[in-house]
Amino acid sequence: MFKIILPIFEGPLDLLLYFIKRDEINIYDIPIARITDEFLNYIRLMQSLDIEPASEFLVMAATLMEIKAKMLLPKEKNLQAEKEQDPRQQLVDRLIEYQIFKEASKAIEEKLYENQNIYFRGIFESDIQEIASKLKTFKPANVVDLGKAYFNLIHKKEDEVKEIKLNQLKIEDGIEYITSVMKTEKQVSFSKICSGYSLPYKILFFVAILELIKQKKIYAYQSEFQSEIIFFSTSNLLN
Amino acid sequence: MLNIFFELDREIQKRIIEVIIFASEEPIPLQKLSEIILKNRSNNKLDNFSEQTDRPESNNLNQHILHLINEIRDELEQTQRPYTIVEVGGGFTFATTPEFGKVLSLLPTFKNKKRLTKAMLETLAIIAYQQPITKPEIEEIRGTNSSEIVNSLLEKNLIQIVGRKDSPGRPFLFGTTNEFLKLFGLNSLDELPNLNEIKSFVNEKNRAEEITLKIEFEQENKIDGEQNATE
Amino acid sequence: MLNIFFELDREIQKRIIEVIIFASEEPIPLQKLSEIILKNRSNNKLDNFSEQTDRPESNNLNQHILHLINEIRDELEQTQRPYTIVEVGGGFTFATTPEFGKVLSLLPTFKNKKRLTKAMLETLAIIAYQQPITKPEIEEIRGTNSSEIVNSLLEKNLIQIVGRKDSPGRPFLFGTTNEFLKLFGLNSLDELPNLNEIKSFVNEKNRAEEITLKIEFEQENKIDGEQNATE
Repeated sequence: MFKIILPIFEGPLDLLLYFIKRDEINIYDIPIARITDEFLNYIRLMQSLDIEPASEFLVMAATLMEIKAKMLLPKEKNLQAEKEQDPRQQLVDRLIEYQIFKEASKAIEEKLYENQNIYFRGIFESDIQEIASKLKTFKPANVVDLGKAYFNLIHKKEDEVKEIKLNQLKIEDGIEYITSVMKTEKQVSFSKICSGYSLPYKILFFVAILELIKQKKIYAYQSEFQSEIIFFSTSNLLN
Repeated sequence: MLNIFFELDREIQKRIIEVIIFASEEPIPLQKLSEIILKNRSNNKLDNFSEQTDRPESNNLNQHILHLINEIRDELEQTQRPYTIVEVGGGFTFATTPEFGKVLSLLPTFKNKKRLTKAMLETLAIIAYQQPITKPEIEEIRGTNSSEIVNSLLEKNLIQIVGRKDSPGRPFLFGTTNEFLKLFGLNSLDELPNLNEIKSFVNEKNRAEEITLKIEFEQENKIDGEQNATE
Repeated sequence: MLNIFFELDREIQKRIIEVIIFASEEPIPLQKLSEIILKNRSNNKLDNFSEQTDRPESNNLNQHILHLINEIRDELEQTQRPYTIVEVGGGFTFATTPEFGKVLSLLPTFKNKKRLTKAMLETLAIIAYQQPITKPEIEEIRGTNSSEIVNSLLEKNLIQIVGRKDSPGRPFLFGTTNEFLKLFGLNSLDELPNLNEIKSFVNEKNRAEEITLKIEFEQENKIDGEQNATE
């Protein structure tokens, strides 16, 4: 069996450099039509795998197509512009700059490798004091940590209402409650079912009622538009 | 590693224990030292060590390591190093000797860098962004009593009382200090990251990795590179 | 403190230098060691040291401290400690000897500590060479969103916020940390691989490729031409 692993692309520039290397393309003379096709194929591939390409890929696709269009302009018209600048120039400059930093990252990785067998002292006096005072989670904080702490707090508050409380409720409990109510009442309104319960329970009961209607265990009846919906138990109707 | 370890010269055994303690980022418990020596897989939480560690060999190993640590301590003392190995927070770590620790306390450089617990950071964040703010309001956001935390922030001089609120009980209003600005390298409160900036730090998913994972499962596709056809 | 220091026994002098280096969380520069010894007030930024440090005594003191450090290194080696004093990140700090560091790197607990992803290395290289630099500028070079990576580099304490840029939106400026220098074994940013050399290397490689491709292209054309001629 063959398993195909695509190299990880750090972005559209990385992908373009990959094509250039793989197809042995001269970076100073990129066959723009061909590489645009390759690029678009890759985006289609991503989409066929249900991966929404990051916006920068789409921006690059647009850029490539723009360059391609410029290159296709009739020669005479293009002659002046060509003297000024090759439409590919800006892209090539970016690719080469990116190449340089990719190469630089290999050079610093080499440094990391040379230094890999050196470890520094792990704990310092101040850490020990903190450990001793049982406050184990001290860490140096920067301004982004501060912002993140605030951000997370704000969002935690919202999430609490949306998720945590609802997660504690089970649909079965709702069904059981509604069924028990319907045993004693021949007919009941939604507001009566919900009276005294908080919003999460109201949602739970609503979902439970939908389920019971689906199972044909209760009927819903509305006398006129926008009036209260009344529920009947099917067993009561039969009796 | 156990067998190899015991085959080593006792001096080398000591050096290995010493270097592990030296480089560990937390005080390292005896049991963990044993595990590292014993099976070289202490990092694997799924492994069940209980079987091995109940075995008498393990106790012997613990004893053996303790002996080695004591010998290292003796060496450090005899060679007059100004530090030794101490046991703190349930593990072993290096620390200055009390004698030379005193020398350090005379030096201005060794004031602790300000460090914050998660709870302190949280509380400080609320105060920084919503100042002036009262303790009840802070507690409303955090959902928990924050008296102790507010006090320790006051002690660290990161917050201060800036007034009283005109509401029942006239609670204190808290705000951040200049010390706070200094600690976070800010010139003014205007420079606090705004929530949109922070969002860009917390919400992103690593798309690149996601993409590779998904593509790895695909059997065939048009783009095949150099390093692809493995097995 | 200077007078007192020189009156001390040389052994004690060494122990004081050793304990300061040992207890310092950041690599401590020679100059700072001198200042601590000299005036015991290095933390006070308002003091102007230039007067003192220009005095010949200060150079002598620096030399003297260097001698002491070398003697401590000898002692550490002779007593077979698995660590020594190294100069990295612009100062002196304790670190494992390569020999015992190698032992540590074989242990799972320590092995993965130094691993960085390709994306992290790439971003780190851009920040290291172009600092101070903003996130949009990093993203311009990488051609892709880099929030996640910048965030994890911040968390690993390899980069830090060094200010805000005076441009619309006042974005953060990022730079590398001492931790970065330590991890990569650099004493200062000057020791980074030379970017100009890397530039010419990349350009030469691209040119060489261009030439090879041209020759191949011409040869193919020639063959095509010959084939056409024979037909």
